[in-house]
Amino acid sequence: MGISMFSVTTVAILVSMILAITRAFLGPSLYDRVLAINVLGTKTVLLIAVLGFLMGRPEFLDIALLYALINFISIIGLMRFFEYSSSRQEEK
Amino acid sequence: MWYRYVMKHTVSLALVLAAIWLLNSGHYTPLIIGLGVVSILLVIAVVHLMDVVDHESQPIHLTRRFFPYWAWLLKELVLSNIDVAKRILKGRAAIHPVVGTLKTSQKTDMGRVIYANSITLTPGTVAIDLNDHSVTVHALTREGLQALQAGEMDRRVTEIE
Amino acid sequence: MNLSTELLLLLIMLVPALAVIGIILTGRSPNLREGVTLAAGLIVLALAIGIYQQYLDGIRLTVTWFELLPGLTVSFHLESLGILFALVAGFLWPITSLYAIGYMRGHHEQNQTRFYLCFALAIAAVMGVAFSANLFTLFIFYEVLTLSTYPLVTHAGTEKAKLGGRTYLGILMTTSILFFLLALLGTWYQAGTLDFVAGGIFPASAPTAVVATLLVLFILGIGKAAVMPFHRWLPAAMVAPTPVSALLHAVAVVKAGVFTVLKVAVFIFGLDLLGSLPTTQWLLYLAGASVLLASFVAMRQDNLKARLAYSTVGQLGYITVGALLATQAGITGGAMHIAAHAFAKITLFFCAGAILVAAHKSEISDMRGLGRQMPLTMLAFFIASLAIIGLPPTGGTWSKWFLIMATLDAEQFVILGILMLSSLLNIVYLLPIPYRAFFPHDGKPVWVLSEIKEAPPPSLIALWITVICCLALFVYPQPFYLLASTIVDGVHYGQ
Amino acid sequence: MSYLLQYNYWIVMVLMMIGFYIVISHGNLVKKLLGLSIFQTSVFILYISMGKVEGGTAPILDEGIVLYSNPLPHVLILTAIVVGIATTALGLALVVRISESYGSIEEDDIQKMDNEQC
Amino acid sequence: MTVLLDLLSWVALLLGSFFLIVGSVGLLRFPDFFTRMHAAGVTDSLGAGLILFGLMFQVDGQWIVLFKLLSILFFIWLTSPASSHALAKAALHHNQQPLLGDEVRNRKQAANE
Amino acid sequence: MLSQLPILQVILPLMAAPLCLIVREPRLVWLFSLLTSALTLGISILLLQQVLHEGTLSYALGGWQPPWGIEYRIDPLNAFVLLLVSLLSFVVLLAAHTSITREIAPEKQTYFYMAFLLCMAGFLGIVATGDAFNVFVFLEISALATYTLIALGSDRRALWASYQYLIMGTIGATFILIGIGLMYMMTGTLNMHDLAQRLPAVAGTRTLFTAFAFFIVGVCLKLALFPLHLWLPNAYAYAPSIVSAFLAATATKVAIYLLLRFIFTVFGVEFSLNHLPLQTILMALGLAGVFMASIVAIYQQNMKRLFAYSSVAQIGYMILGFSFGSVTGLMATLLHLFNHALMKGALFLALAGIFYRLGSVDLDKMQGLAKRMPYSMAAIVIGGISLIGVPLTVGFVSKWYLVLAALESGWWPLALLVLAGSLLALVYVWRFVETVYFQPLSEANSQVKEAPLGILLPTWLLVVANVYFGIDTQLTVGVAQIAAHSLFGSAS
Ligand code: NA
Ligand code: NA
Repeated sequence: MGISMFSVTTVAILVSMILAITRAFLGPSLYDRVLAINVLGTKTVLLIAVLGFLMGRPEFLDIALLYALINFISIIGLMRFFEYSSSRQEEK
Repeated sequence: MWYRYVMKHTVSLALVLAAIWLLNSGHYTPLIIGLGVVSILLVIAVVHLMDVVDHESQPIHLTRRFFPYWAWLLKELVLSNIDVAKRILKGRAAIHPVVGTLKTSQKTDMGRVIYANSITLTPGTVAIDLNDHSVTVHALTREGLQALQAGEMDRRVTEIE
Repeated sequence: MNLSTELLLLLIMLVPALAVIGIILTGRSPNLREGVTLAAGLIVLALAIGIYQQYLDGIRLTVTWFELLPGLTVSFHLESLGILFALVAGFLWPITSLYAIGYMRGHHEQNQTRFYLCFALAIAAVMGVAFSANLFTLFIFYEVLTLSTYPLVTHAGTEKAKLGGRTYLGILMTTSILFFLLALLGTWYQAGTLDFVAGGIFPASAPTAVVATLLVLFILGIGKAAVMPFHRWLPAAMVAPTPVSALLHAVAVVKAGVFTVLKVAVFIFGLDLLGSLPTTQWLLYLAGASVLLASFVAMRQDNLKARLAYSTVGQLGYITVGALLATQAGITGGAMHIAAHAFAKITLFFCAGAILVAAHKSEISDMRGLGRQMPLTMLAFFIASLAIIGLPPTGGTWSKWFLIMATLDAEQFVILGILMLSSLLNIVYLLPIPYRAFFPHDGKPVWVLSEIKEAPPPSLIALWITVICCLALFVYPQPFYLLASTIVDGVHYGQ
Repeated sequence: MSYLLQYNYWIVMVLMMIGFYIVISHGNLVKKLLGLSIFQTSVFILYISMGKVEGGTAPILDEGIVLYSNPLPHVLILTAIVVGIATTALGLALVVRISESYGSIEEDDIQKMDNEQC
Repeated sequence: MTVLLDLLSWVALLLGSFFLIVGSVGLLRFPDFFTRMHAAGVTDSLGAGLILFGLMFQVDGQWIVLFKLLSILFFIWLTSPASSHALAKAALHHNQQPLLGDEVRNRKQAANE
Repeated sequence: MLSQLPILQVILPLMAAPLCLIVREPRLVWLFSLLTSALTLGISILLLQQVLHEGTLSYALGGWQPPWGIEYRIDPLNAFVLLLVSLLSFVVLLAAHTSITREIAPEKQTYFYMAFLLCMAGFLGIVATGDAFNVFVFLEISALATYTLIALGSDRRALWASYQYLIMGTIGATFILIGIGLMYMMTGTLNMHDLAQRLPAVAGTRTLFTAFAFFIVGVCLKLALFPLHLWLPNAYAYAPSIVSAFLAATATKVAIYLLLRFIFTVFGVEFSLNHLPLQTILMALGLAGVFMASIVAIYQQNMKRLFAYSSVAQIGYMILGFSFGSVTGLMATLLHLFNHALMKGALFLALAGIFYRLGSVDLDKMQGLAKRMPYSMAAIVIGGISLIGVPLTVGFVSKWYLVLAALESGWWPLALLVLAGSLLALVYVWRFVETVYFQPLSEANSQVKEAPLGILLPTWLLVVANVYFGIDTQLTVGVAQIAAHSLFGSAS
């Protein structure tokens, strides 16, 4: 079968994911971690998409789309939480 | 007048939703399409209850001049990506972060949001704060900020709004 | 005719129970309340006599109230030992009530309504125990009796009373739930029934070791029989008012205990099986030791009620011995001793209470010369002492006689020796009390306080009624003898 | 070697232990809930991985595909995930209210305050 | 035709992978949170774009798949600035001070902040 | 209609729960819930009748036959427990309106009824379903509702108790989920009936042993078997009184049902009790629970906490019962299941009445209270007597079979220990009796009134049931016998 373009891309995505996870671990600030996780989310979307092609099941794209949606909502939710807690801190 | 406004945006919303359903589904049996219709109606009902059927959620008035802007933005995107990629590979010697505030010339919220998002989408610059008349930008290099200060992006966004 | 017997059987338990309601309703008016108590007492007595009559007429019946599980019923029957017990209790309740009225008023006791209420409840339970047709029914009323007498024991409400109450309840409940109930369940498991059947219920196939163990569980579990080492509740309950002590010692609680022992011996094990079990002998020695030790301890008590309490422990031992001898004479003697001891011991407690109310004395050493102020009380004490010891002209003579005969029948010479020695000890710890009351031999005038008079009339009347009964039982023991002698073989009378 | 082949069970077990350890060792109530979520997730993986059929593909119906993995565990776990989310949400709501009334979300503090109250 | 499409895919996917990894390297190398955001931007914009673009040549006539790839791309490009902005704003409000100018040379100081 | 009963039993409260939100007004919501509960009770009575006359009922959800669809399977055991749950829910709900006016803010009362109905639906679902995964789903529905109900308690410790229960309960449920998953992996079915037939073929495998262990530990967490009981006392003590009554009467019973169902029907007696050391373990833990929890109960001041520990002890008895592995022992467990529900229902409802008047259930605040609240106190005394196991109360009937089971298996010392456990119950009940009857009325309570009728009547309904079913044992013993035989029958 040889080296397919999808498997190469998959490996690249996995490598970059490892780098992002490293940043998530290192931090140092909370925002660094959130940033890294956010990037990781985007990469997961890409990974699912590429895997779909790699496995010959492009239906996976639905999952990728869904994942992108959830990723976005969760990050916004997290940020809302920060905003909320910061405004409460200011009140005190 | 108000009725026509709401109607126009409702129809547009329905069309967009229908397109999303049809283009994603791939199954065109009566049952599935029926389910789609029900879903669309449900979404429209909810959106009406939330009272957000307006030009902000359905920016139909922008559609005409939007694609030229996108083409330009795509070019900027590629260039700035290459630039930032280079600086990443060169290391910290190649960067010189700055923060600056830019005046915005857009009249609507929508315009300012498009401007700020465009700034952020292009690597090298991030809009970190936004208010009625200005946007605060964090740039990776002084040149990045200066390019924005030159005002081309600002002008192009104002044109489409 | 049958219906009316059934009705009598129902009423004899229902009347005290109804009296409870009457007492609650009339609680605000002492005269009315005590009237209800007395009236109920007399009715119960009449009912007991009525049942006795019908029994003599040959009526036998079993009434089942309900069936809990297949074969496990709450039911009642007519049987001579039960009637004997019911007669004793039925006779003594009104008398005790009479005495209690004098005592409680004289003492200005609190919570009198609760007192009379629990008293009536205890009598209802006693009647339930007496007429139980099976061990399960008996167990239920046995427990009701424990619970209903608890408030009586703690009547004073003091810390000491509460402590005494805890000991009382603790020992009686522990023994009954741990051993009695286990024995009951074990019996059910082995025999498949709990009915009282002349000759016993264990099938021949039941393993001897198990049945022998069950006997031990029964004797230990029937804590009300106060066999050592589970006798501590009886002295602990001495904190109660005197009428309660009378109820506990003479009428209800301890008698329910030894009654149960006799019932179990005759109707659960049967004398033949009982005599053949390996554990019977050991339990006999235990009961004998209980008799002897209790007498020794009694001698060392200066508090009159405490001395009487240990005396009771000893006398109960006699009855348990009678049951364990597994002979006809033993059962007869034991049953008769229920009656004889009841009348005698209640008299002694009445006397102790009278002395406390009239002279405010509870220690024996303070009672020298008291005979001059309270001659009637002290004379009654003397006669009742004779009954306990078993000397003529009192009813105690007969029961002790039968018990002695039973030891000879069974060739239990050690037990015979113990009983003889114990009677001697009875003399030593009982008779000096009236003797020194009348003849303070050192000649010192101990009592010069003029305000000490005889006890209040109700008390005096009550205690003299019981004394007369003690004497009458010597001359005319027939009713109780007839019942006691037919427990084992169930011969029908009047036919 | 056969143990290594069943690597999915090892992953499940490791995840489960991690989750369990967090629940037990951490005093912070939110962290406990996170641990609980990880603990639950390990079970989801257990189910999904055991639904895998050798050579089978994802159970999304399509033409020309013969062998699918077992879809039932997916369906079940979908339910379990919903339940898990509900549990976590309820737990977080409780933590918010605990924080409001105790002023802390540390187990030790709460335990101490309760003991003082008793 | 297929060969041409494959070639285009190869190029796009490789370039996309390149930007993806470079973005991640930047995420690691850059000295503070705000500069790292720019690196993340590389991943989100051109990294994602090129990879999805590369996939678009492999849809094999299934226009639905093409549409889905487009919508993913559209969605990422639409939402990524929004979440970046939200994050930056939150960081700013929580007193995260960006390193400016030559401050970036002193890495130790940056890490401690 | 009649054939739809198994599903109606569950779906009715499940559907009624969200409708509470529409009704809104607390009193109306209460009546609505009461109506739902009454209908549920009616259904369970019909079901029991049907089962006793026609044998096991099977209902395929949505018309999909097992093993593909979810089966609802009602045999005598299910019907018995369904009746127990719906009966106790109904009686407790009778008292709910009065009780929660004192304990739950008006705007939260609707949520209370909603959670109550959901919880009930969950319990009924666990019992009615014949599908192992469905068990998990209903378990979690009831658990989530329970956490909510507990958190409604007026004391802030209720929140903490609810949180602790949430953690423990979720771990338990997840263990159950693992067990079910492994069983599914071995057999390819989730239908409990099919599982029972296919599991023997894989009886020797380590996986099945693992599945069994996970499942049993999970259920034991849920039913608060000593030493996995730590969540229970606080949950019962600080929940609203009515919730304590509801949970004490039903929650652990359902968990016991689950244990019985899986041990006897799904895994089979042969595998569960004979093949594994489970019998010894359960027996030891049951006994330890009886003694440890009873001893701890003796030292409690908070009466709800006291009876909560007593519940842990009583659970010990239930476990002990079936660990004998005999029909008599199983009957003891089943009888105690029902009887304990009656006892604890009565006791906790009486405590709800006391809480209504005193705002507390601390024993040291109840001195001499029998003079002011004679009926509530009498209810607790009778409930307590039943707990001890005095004849003519339901407690005696279960103890009777338990001791007989011990004697049957030849373990006399065990019989003695069971009775000794009763003595411990006597001690903690008697502490209460001494305080409220034999101590002078405290100044603070001199004006306290008897509990309101709204609480007192349901309380006495259960008190009377304690005595009635202690005397007329035909129904309970009969059903328990049939259920026990069917459990043993289905195993062979
Ligand atoms: Na940017
Ligand atoms: Na960006």
